[in-house]
Amino acid sequence: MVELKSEPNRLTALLSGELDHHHAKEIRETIDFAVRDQLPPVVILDFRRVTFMDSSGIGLIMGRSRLTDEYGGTLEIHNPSPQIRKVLRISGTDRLAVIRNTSPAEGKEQDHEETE
Amino acid sequence: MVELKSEPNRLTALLSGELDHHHAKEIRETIDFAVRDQLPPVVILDFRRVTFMDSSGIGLIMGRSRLTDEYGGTLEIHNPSPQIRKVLRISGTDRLAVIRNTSPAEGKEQDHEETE
Amino acid sequence: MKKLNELRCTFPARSENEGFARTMVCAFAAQLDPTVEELADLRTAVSEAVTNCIVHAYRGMEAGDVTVTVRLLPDRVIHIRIADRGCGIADIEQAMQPLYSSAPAEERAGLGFTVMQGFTDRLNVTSKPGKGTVITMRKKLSNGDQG
Amino acid sequence: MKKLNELRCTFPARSENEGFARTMVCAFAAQLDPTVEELADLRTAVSEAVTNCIVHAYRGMEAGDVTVTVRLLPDRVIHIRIADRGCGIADIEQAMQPLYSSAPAEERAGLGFTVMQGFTDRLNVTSKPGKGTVITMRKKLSNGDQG
Ligand SMILES: Nc1ncnc2c1ncn2[C@@H]1O[C@H](COP(=O)(O)OP(=O)(O)O)[C@@H](O)[C@H]1O
Ligand SMILES: Nc1ncnc2c1ncn2[C@@H]1O[C@H](COP(=O)(O)OP(=O)(O)O)[C@@H](O)[C@H]1O
Repeated sequence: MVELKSEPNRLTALLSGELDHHHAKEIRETIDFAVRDQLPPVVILDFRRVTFMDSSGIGLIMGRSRLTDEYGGTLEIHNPSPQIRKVLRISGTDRLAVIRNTSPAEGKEQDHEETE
Repeated sequence: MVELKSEPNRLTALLSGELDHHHAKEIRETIDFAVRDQLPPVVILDFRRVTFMDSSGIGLIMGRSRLTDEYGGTLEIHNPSPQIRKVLRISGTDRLAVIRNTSPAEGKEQDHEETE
Repeated sequence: MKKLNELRCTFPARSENEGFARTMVCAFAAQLDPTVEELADLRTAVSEAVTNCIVHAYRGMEAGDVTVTVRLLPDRVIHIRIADRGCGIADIEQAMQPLYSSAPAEERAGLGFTVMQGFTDRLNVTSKPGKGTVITMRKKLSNGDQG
Repeated sequence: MKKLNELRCTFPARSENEGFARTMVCAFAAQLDPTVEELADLRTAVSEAVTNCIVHAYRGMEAGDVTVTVRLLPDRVIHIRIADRGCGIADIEQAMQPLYSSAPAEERAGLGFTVMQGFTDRLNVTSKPGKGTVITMRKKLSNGDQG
């Protein structure tokens, strides 16, 4: 459900599967442990392998946004699918964090910021 | 659900999707029209694209077997999946027709007969 | 003790619902992480039982409902009940005979019960003419890799 | 007139069933050949409503059931009803406010109703404190290519 990758200055959480209420808790706990341990300047939630998300995922994003705010870090959302983008848009969460597309060349950053 | 291919001496019915009671009727009608028209010496039911089959498919096979018997033709069953093989075996239909694997090189005949 | 997980579900006896019924039971049973073959077995057995409700139960009358109940019992046992309120089966022994079908003209092979028996561990058929038929099937899943 | 196709279905309010409930509704609605986006919309709206029954309805009591009814109405309209027999909602207006949640400590975003509204054409919430809550949603599908 979540793989973590630590690099200098950033922590990437590669999420996968269906991000609903049933799965959110475990993901949250895994990410928060690492974030509190490393206080990385940038925390990336990479959604490229998330096949479904509902507002439980918004809760997850809002919570991580509060967490990085605490110590002056930044939260980024990478590679949400069209379904996830729609949930972000309808709930207004697309204004909470930077959204980037870094896929399809798995992992290679294209760095074109969203202005949706 | 079914594509027909006529070659000298044989008619191949390439079935696809889920072969259940709901879909059997249309498949049956399409095949029978062509068989009665051409009376091909060999009729091949190719299952390579069939993702599911229950005993409605056995009914289809038995019916086509009777039809080819009528005019002295032969029925062959090509490329059943493991699930379909199990249905054939449990219902004893594997003795009704020649079963062959001609896949994976789509269409290229390997001609190794089953002795299961 | 934790309440067992149970799905109860009702839909009209129409052939469009055959595929849906299979998918639904498999989606629910997927919680137990069955193997690909076990899932295919369940899918096939459910298809036979539901198809019988659609093909035979309401013959000559207005189509009624099919009720499917799936219970996930302890020790990885799946219990499935498929019921209709149709015409019932007068002679169950005859009906269960391989190759017996009351509808051979529609190319029913008469092998539905044979397949249900072959793909599950236990099959029970109860029926009351004029009242309906209840099929129950049990299948124990292997322990899998995840322990 | 042909009877409409309707699925009625009941399962315990447990988080393991969230994924199943989504899959089931989509498998049934698939009969109408919805677009990928329409199917994703339904999946998301159903997920929100079912999750609410699981997260909120039976708080502080033994978990009861969730009942999901899906009707395929004429003109490609899908009607979904999701009901529980839980605590009910005292102030529906407040509950429907974006960002309002009675469980912020569990990281509920308070956006479930907002998403349901955004992903369907019509949302209705009826509730009786101590009796339970009934959510109905309607969505009309586009005509698709198959006519
Ligand atoms: N739900 C049912 N209601 C009424 N009759 C049934 C039902 N299920 C089975 N039967 C009877 O039992 C017979 C044998 O069933 P089955 O082995 O599934 O073969 P088939 O469906 O191919 O006829 C059927 O032909 C039918 O007469
Ligand atoms: N089925 C329900 N039973 C009881 N209360 C509910 C139910 N659904 C929603 N609520 C109440 O409405 C509030 C808002 O719901 P929602 O917008 O889905 O946000 P969230 O689930 O994130 O809290 C919930 O926090 C809860 O208090």
